[in-house]
Amino acid sequence: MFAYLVKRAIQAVAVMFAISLIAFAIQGNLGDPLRELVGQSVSEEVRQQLRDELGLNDPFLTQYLRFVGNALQGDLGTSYFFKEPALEVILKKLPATLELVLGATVIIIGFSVPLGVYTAIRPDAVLSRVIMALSILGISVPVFLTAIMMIFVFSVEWGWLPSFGRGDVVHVWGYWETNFLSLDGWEHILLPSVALASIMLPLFVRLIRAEMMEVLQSEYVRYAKAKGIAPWRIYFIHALKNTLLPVITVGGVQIGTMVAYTILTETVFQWPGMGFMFLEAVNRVDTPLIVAYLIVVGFIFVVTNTIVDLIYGLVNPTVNIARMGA
Amino acid sequence: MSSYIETPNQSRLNRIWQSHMAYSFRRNPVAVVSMAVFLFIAVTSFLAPLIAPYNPYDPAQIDIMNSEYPPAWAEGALPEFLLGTDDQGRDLLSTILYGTRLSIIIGLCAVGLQAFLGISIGLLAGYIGGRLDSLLMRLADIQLSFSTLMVAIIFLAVTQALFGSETFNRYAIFFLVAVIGVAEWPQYARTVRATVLAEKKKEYVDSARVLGFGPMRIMVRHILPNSLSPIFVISTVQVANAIISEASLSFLGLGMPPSQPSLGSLISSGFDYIFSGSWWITVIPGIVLVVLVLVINLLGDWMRDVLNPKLYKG
Amino acid sequence: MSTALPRPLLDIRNLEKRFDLDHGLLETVKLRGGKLTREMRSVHAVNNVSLSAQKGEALCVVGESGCGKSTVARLVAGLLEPTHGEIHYDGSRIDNLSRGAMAPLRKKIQMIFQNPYASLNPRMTIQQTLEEPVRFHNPGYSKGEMQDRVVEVMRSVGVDPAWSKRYPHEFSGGQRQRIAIARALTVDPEFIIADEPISALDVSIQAQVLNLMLEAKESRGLTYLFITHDLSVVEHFGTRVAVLYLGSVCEVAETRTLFENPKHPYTRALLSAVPQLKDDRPNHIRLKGEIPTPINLPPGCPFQSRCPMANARCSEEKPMAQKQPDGSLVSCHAVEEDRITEIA
Amino acid sequence: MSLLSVRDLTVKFAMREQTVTALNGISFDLAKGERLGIVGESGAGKSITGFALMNLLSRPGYIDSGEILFEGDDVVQMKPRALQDMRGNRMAMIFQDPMVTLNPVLTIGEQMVETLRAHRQLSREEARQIAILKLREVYIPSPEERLEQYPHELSGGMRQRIIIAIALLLDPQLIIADEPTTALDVTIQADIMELMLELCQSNQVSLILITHDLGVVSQMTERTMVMYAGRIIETGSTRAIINDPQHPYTQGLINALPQQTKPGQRLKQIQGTMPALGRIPAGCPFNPRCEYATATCRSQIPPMSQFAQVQVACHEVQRLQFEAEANRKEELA
Repeated sequence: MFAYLVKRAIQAVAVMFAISLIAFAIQGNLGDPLRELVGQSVSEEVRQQLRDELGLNDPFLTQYLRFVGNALQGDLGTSYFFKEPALEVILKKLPATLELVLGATVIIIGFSVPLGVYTAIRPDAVLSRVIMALSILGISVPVFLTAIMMIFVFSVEWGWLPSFGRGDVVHVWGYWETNFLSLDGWEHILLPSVALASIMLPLFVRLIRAEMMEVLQSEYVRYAKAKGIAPWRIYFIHALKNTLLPVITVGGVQIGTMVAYTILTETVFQWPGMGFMFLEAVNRVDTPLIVAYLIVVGFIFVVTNTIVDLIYGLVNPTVNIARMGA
Repeated sequence: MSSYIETPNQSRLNRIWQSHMAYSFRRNPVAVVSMAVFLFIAVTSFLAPLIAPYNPYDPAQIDIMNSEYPPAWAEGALPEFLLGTDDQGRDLLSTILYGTRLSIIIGLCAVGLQAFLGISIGLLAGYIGGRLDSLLMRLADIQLSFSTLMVAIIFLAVTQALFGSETFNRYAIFFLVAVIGVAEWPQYARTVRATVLAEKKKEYVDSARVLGFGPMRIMVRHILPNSLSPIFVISTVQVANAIISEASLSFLGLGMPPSQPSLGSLISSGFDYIFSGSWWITVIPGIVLVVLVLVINLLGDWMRDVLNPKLYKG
Repeated sequence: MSTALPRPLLDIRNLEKRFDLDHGLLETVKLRGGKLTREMRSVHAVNNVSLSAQKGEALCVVGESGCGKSTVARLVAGLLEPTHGEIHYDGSRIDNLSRGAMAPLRKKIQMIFQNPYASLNPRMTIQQTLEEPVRFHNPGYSKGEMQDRVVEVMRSVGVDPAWSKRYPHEFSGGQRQRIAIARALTVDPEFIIADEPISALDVSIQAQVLNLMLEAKESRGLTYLFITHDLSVVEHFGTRVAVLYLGSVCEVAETRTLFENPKHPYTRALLSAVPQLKDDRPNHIRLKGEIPTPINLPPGCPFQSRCPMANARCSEEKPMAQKQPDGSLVSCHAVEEDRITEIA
Repeated sequence: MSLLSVRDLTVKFAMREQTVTALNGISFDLAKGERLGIVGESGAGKSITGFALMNLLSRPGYIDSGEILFEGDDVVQMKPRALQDMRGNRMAMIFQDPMVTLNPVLTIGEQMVETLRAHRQLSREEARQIAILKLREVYIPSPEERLEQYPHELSGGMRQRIIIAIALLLDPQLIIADEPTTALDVTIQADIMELMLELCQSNQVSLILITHDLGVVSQMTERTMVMYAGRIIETGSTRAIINDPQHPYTQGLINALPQQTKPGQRLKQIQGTMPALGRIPAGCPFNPRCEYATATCRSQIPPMSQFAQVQVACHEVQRLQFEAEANRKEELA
């Protein structure tokens, strides 16, 4: 399936192109770089000269190509507020967000599969009914509200867990500082990742349950029973593999939502990640940082979605990119 | 010429359809209770100007000295503020009623916009097919993968930075409806397209073509009526999602301003006071929001069970 | 006997239909042995098919799945456009008409479908389903005339007109198929394309529907194009039979001739494979392998890969239809060269 | 002793509004090596019988009462573990539609090996070798390659052969085949039927063939059971049933076939349709469609009784016989 790969690649490039256009448009219209550079008290002549020097009077295409060229070399401008390269500011914040997403993903995958499978296998059990009732409650509580409630209960009322920040982080490599190597780090990341997982987890439980129940009705599952295959094998080999195919696609779509929810979670917990930084940048009209965030997030989306597409192609024998050219 | 057949058909169709719906509705206590709660919240909030004890938009009725009174059952409460007051001294009950009304209006309008865009695009893509279809659906996939909330946050953030908070706050409600409405079109479009494709394959459509009917007639008279079930089901879920999206955006300060609070902005303004013990400013509107979204989701669940449409996935 | 026949009602000439599998440039590019090559795959559903039906005939098209018989039906009904070839109806060409120009023909040519559970609009009552075509094609009809027409067709297919306010799901499969036939009859057609109209029905119901179609044929002077995979139905219903294999016609003959003296090796195999009631041993001509996919067909006779008579010529040259002494048309080199021996 | 002995088997479906009876007290025996056909139209309960024999009914269906003695064990009373050991091992099943029977995400090899290893202590390699052997037995070319393939890479006929090979993997005593050729083309159907017949005979396997096609039954089975609305209405040797059916429904079914009428003439049709479960009339279930029905037929369920060469459940079978005789004489005269 050569076409499959090329199509995904072309699509990824097209999306990045669209994002770069949007980013460029924002950069050109939001705020005034001159004011940031030299302040208000400069004469119009000097301003024009500066504009020429900065290339702000160049034709659109020249400016855009310069923007893309710089972006490809990792130059996304300098943050007005931090007075540092925007990309560097973001890269410093990136590990915090990624660890948060990682924590939430582990919770989601770790719980949604067993719960979804259980509720599908035993739809009438009391526990299944409880899980389903909780799941519909779960999808009805917005992430930020879950986060607030958890702070209220665990931090304010009971005082068990910290309510903001990353706590003690251990430096690993480069910009990467981790929460996972100290007890304090674990305590700090627990609530935010649970909060981040809180809306996605019930969604996946329900999705896996629905898919699994459909698969369990299928003829090939009945056939597996007629062959005398053990129940665990029917559930986890025959049914689960077919269940996970549609779940993977939906999961890919949810990565975007997850990054969006990090903004909410990070805001509530004042988690020093990209999302929190982005909102601050918006409030400060820190254009280069906004633009850089947009490009980095867009890039993450495109990469993860392409990977999910490829995984789907590998797992699904009917797409079969494993046997190229066949 | 077709109006003659349309009217009796429509009413009869409704009658049959509703009787089946009504029957399963009566038999399902969860659905009945959810509907009752939803109607209660909707009616009281829409009658807010008539039944609310205070008008939170009228500065003359607000006294900053009244701020942060707890609800009537707690210690140190003032009896005239049943649910206490917020940080600005507004009566919480009245503010919640007005805020709920705003949340519901934004949710419904946004879903209306989504439905309009999504159904038109879905019908077009499904019926015409070919390159247009693949293009539109790729766009929908990409749009979905970026998630509504992400698109909305970026759009609203940039808009706010561009126009300044004052102008932004004035038109916030329109921005919210527009961005939630536009960003979610793929949900409808994909569902409608999938149903249209499934229906188009069925032989009754072929039969209509062999009988010489035109594409418009086939679309509107034959395919659309058979595509309604999934549209109904996703519409409920979409309203719930839109209300959550609005609340989330307002919580981030990218939606309704504190002077005109929706449920989300109320929760947001109360969040700062949660550490000082004034939990009610956050918790009570939070509960209202959750109950509202929950009953809509429960109704959606019930409807999914009854209509059992094949929804688009993956 | 077919020499001095008048102009046929339906005349299909060199009909071809291909469906492209690869859309767009990208999908045609394949990675083969480390090299990029471009290839188009298309399904050759119907290849150079010529058939004709006289007025009052029941022309049966038989074949196994993938032989293109349903495609032929859909091409004639105007649901698909042919890639090549022409379809003539009553002397005028119909395959290239616009929807507007086709409109008057829609009253003459109607179609009955296979699946009675999908061929009626589930959101319309029987009354609405039957009224819509009457109104559409006879805008001048009064309400009374329309009602009369609906009642008349319902009676003629044996469905009680008192049930006209009901929805399709309230009827059994057999009754739905009757209603579907009624819908086709509302416009008073002269030619009916029936695409496997009874194969989704139970045996006892099949007889009912088949009888209904025979009755309609006699009382209304209908001509049928009858698509089926069931040879016993063909023997009973058809006046003439065309056997299709992989989109090509193997043999066309009068029904009796075909059943008494099949000539093409495929026709013989097909006939011998039908399980017979009275004999208790499967005694059929065994064919090698399975039906190939109709994607990018190789040259030569489409049946060569399974034919016990195939030789070098069969894999190079596609056989043309040859008229036999008994009037049947057979496309087979072996028949032409008289190589056919008795095979058991 | 018979291999399989079914007594008063009753299967019900617990629907939302009511509980309907899908199988109504059916009883029959099957000898070792015997091939039995179960014939009926959709809704007759023939497929349900097949699944009930394996105790594999899916909700909302359940076995209400009766016993299924298979090699002396009652399948109805078996514990899940014992059922699991029996299925696929002593009693195997072939499903109707080969396109949806095999799991799309597992290779043919995996699906064969797992079946063997579910019942025998075998290494993967040993199981693979047996699988290859069995694939050869069903005439599948280059079986080693097939094991690595996924179902979607194979044609319907090929898949049904593989399903037959899987049924034979553990040398079962009984194979239940539910419409094994209905989804296939005529030429392929003939091949598969021949193959099944050959394998059943050479391996001394009993076969229960469930089908709506009298022609298939005629060629494949020694004994036939005709079902209608959840009951057995006629049973006997296949020849006797085909050549001299006694029940008006069986007669109608055979006479309705186009082969039984001269081309172009009206087929002899049975009026009406099979009643839906839950709407089965009182008395003989066939009475509303039967031209011989009397008041007794409308009130009493006819018992099974021996008549001519078959067992038949019909009140009026004697009168029928008499009238048929009279007709024949008339024709002769």
